[in-house]
Amino acid sequence: MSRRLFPFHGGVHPEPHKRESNTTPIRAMPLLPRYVVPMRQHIGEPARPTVHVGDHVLRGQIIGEAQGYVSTAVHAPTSGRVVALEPRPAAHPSGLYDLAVVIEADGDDRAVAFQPLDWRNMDASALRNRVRDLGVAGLGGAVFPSYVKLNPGAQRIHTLIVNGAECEPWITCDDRLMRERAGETLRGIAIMRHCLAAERVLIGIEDNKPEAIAAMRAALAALDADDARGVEIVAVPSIYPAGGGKQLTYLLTGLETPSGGRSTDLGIQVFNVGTAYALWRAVELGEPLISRVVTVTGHVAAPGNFEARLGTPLVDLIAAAGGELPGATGQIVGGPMMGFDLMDDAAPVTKAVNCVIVKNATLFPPRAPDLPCIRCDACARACPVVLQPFDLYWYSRAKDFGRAQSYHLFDCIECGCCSYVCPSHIPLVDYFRYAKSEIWQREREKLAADQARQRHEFKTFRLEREKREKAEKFAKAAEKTKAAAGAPVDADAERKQALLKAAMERAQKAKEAVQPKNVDNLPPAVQREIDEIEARRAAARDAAEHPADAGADK
Amino acid sequence: MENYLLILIGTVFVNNIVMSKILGLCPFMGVSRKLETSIAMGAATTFVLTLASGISYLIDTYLLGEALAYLRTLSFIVVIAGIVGFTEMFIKKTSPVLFRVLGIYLPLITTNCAVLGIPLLNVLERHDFVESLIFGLGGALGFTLVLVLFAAMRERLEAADVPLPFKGTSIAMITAGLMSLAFLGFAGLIR
Amino acid sequence: MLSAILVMAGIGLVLGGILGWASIRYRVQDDPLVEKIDAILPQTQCGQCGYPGCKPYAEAISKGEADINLCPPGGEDGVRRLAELLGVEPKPLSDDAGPKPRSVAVIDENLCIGCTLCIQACPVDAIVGAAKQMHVIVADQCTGCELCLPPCPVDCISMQVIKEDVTNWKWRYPVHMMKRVA
Amino acid sequence: MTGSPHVHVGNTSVAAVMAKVMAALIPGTIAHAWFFGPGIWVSLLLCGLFALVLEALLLRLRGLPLKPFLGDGSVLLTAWLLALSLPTLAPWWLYLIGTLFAVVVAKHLYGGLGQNLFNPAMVGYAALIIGFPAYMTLWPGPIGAVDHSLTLWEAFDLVFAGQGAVSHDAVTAATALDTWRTQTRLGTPVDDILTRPMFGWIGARGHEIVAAMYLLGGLLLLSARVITWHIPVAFLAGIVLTSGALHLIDPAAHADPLFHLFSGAAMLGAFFIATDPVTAASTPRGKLIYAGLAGFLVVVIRTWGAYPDGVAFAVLLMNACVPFIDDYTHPRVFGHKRASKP
Repeated sequence: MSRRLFPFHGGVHPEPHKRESNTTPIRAMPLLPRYVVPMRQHIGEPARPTVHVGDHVLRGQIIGEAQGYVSTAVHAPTSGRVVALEPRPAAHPSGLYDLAVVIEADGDDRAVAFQPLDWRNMDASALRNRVRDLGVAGLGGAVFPSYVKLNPGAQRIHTLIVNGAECEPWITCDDRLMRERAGETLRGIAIMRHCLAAERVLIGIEDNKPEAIAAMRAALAALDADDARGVEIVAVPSIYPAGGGKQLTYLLTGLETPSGGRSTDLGIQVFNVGTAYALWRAVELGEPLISRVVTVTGHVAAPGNFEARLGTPLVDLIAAAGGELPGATGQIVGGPMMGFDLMDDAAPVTKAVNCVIVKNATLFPPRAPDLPCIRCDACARACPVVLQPFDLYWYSRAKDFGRAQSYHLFDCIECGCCSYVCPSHIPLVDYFRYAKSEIWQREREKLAADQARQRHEFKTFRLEREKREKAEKFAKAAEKTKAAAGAPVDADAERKQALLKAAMERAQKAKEAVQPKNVDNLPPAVQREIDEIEARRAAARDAAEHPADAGADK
Repeated sequence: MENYLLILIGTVFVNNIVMSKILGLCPFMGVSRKLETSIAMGAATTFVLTLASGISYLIDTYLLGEALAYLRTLSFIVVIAGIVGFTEMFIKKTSPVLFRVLGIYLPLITTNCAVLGIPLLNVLERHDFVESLIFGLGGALGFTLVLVLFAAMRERLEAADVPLPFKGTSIAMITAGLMSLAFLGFAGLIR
Repeated sequence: MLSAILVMAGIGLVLGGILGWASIRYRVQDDPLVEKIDAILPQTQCGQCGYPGCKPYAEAISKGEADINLCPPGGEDGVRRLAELLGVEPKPLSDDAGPKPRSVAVIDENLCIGCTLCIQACPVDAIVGAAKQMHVIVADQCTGCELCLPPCPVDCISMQVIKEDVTNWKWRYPVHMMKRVA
Repeated sequence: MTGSPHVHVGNTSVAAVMAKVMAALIPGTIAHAWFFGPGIWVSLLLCGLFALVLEALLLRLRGLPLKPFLGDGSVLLTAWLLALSLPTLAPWWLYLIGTLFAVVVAKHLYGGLGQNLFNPAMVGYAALIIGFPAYMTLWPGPIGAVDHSLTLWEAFDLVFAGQGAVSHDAVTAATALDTWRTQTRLGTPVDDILTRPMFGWIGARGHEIVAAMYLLGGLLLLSARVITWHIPVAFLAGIVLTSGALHLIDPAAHADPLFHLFSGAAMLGAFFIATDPVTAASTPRGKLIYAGLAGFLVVVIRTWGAYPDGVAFAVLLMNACVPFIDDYTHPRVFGHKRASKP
């Protein structure tokens, strides 16, 4: 093919390490006794659980429904009983817990009836709603709900770009998928193209995957002429991050996605090959997204790719790959350039998890101590977005977020090229992520402050109005009952005081009466809190009775 | 023409009013914390200084002459104060934030020794009207140049790991000193 | 002597005229600076600065009556941004008690007697309820100002620190590996 | 906690960068010793020693670990550059003061490695030429231009005792740049000036070979991708264009560009001094402006200024402009319409 390519600025060539895991076929995971299915598997609003503890579910049954526009459904990976609905360790850089449905498999693996869709003759919006309920989200890493992206909206989409670049080292799940399931993937792409009415399709694959390119080309030749028209498989040079959405778009078309915008602004939509395959399964087989291909590689006995159900604890996944070898020093979820350290290997596979790498000290040596930045501009030369990372670093480090932002901090894609080449071994991307999350936090606070200001202003206005109205009323009333002069205000206050006193007594009684009744099914945390409040109150009562002691306390 | 050019280059670079004559240090240190502010301060000073040079020359030549030479400093100060007052009102109207940011330094242009110094130097050097204007403009541009460069450096310094005892104004003074050292490189270029 | 007086008087007259004209021509109506300061303040309306709310404090700052370091909810960061806006040196918060973790008020449902005193105290109307009805605090709207704590006659309101979860989790400041030895 | 990336290219570090630069200085230094006698070894030793001691002292004072910062080699490079730009037969305390200014004032008061605004070596040089102009002319004459060729021992004597078996007068000579400036101002014909012993084939005798060696070292640095082409090319272009224009206007008063390139510290400046990443402009356009103007200033100061060479002052002046230049020359970020000033 002689398509003209448009190399982007910068980029790096890390060791590919693809051979470790791409020589064996995709293996299926055995059925596990227990799955932990998080409700937050995609960008946007998490799914809302629709099952309760004790419910019995079937494979493919919705256990969490889409909530809001940018959201999608979550399904049971197997048949069994819901044993818990609680925060569980999540595959997230924070290592925090997140709401998950825990399913104990009954071993039958019975499925709900899957309904294949006649997508060519279906109403577009109905098809998209089905895709939402089938839980399809971008499997390349960003996990954006696919049904949203399949809606061209007001924008005409002329080009569909399918991302099979897989530029991150170690990861081979897309490589294996394209080799083994090229036909299905291409049919998934045909569905995408049908939804978007795009006239051309560019499938970008890095040239270090000749087998995948050959398989895809062969499958393309075997495809319906109608579906194959305008589809082109383009071998792109292997340079990290060629698989970044904006980078691949530029590489293939020479068009720059505007800062802060989406590729749809250019009439281009980008999907991952894995998503295309999942979409094919969802639409032509009617099977919701309950599994994905995950690469397990690094310091394990039998690295390779696995068809893992969503909710599979990563520890079981690693065990399926022969388990960690002696000398393992932890795991990375995702690739070595953009993935994160796994805090708890009980965290499950989600739609976002494409790779688990087990580290050891030789493959992933500990980071060298960082020296000060010498502004050598190696990072600027490596940056695919043409940022000046040393300046961003200089101001992020000093917590001068305004300046960092004015140097286009938010155009950073966190690809890690800058940290990769830094002679001072500075964790530049960590500084950028830190600065970004501080700025987000500040924006949230600003929004809250703006709302608070409005509410406060309204309250002040309301009080003014009430006061005025009251004064007017009072003036009228005073005029009417001039004879009964007296001191109405005082009487009023006295009455209020009495009311208040009575109320307090009532409250005291109510509390005593209410409390025993209420402790029956309190969660322990609440109980503890109540106890604490009680203890504090007792202390306060004590202090009131023995003022001298209280004074000494302070 | 060549004469005017020499005066301009001389005042901007060689005999820079801050770096070489060490005049106008108060706003130089005070208004160089932010680049944007320093540019505005430079513009305001340029306006005041050029105007003051011209008007001072006219007053000195046509109103005072030799007979009333003893009124020179006094009348120059009055003129400068008037121009500063005008500038102040103008900035207050057009940019309240800038007005607030320049703060005390805006009225202090009045007592900026550079602003009084240049009209007086004009008289000493027996410049004619155009020369006075150019001398004033050059002095002000020189002031603006070093002020802006200095402000950009201080913005970068803000984030540097300067040892605690030297943080803030003291490292700024050292920087000004090194800058002055660099400006000595122009020594001997003119006269 | 006379000529000297005349000269100075003349200069004075001309300049006076120009300045008088300018003061009319460039009259400033109001001070938009207050809005800018108010935008930086956190709008808790807590009154810890000694002014009744954020706007009055902003006005006091713009007039130069109040210092910029009186707002504990805004934290060091708020002080720094005020300093940046006003072009002055940032200074540490006047209160020696450092900024508290962000929290919201919570009413203990079992104790509330529905007296409405807290509703009246809340500066942002974040408490809903009516007389003799149980009151509820809308957590999203609560600014954590603690103004509702003192009026409550039955002491049923407590402050709860907002917990970190996946949505509001922040990346930490990277650890300097080059630690100082001293 | 540390986030991604979890891998590093591995073959680069600050120490490696500094070591490569120092390695590239070796040919020039050897040529220097060949043409101007063994004095350079003495000044190199002294500057290096003083620099290491001062650096260690300041790191200790600031409570920073010695090993990583002494080991990064930056202070040795500073000392090396300072030694190469100072005359080699000056008294020992001159090197101490120069190093003091370079390491303490220019570097550590700003927070050490990576934080300084001005090139440390050039601050040291400029401070000395302002403070001790007389000593700064103690350049040994090039081999063949002076009667006596110095031994290492005699060099030590001169540096530490001030006087030994030989006097300064017997071994020092005015530099070609100096001679050119003073003689053209006196109106001596160009042909006459060029026959003097301190002039070589195209530049200053001896210096031209040293400069060629610096050029060689610089090309090595370029090929090792330690520096980019922007600064050296713009710096040399600034010199060539300015001096070329002057030479075209009045060949009798202004030397030709080749002379400017191959005398004084032009080559050292272009490849080793102006390229100091910390104090140089960092954006691609900024580098061109920075180095181009520095080259222009070199010729201006050499032609009309009061000092033997203009490189140090040109670099320092442009150092002062760097934050400003960088601010306004940020390249267009991917996805943005145009480059915008933050």
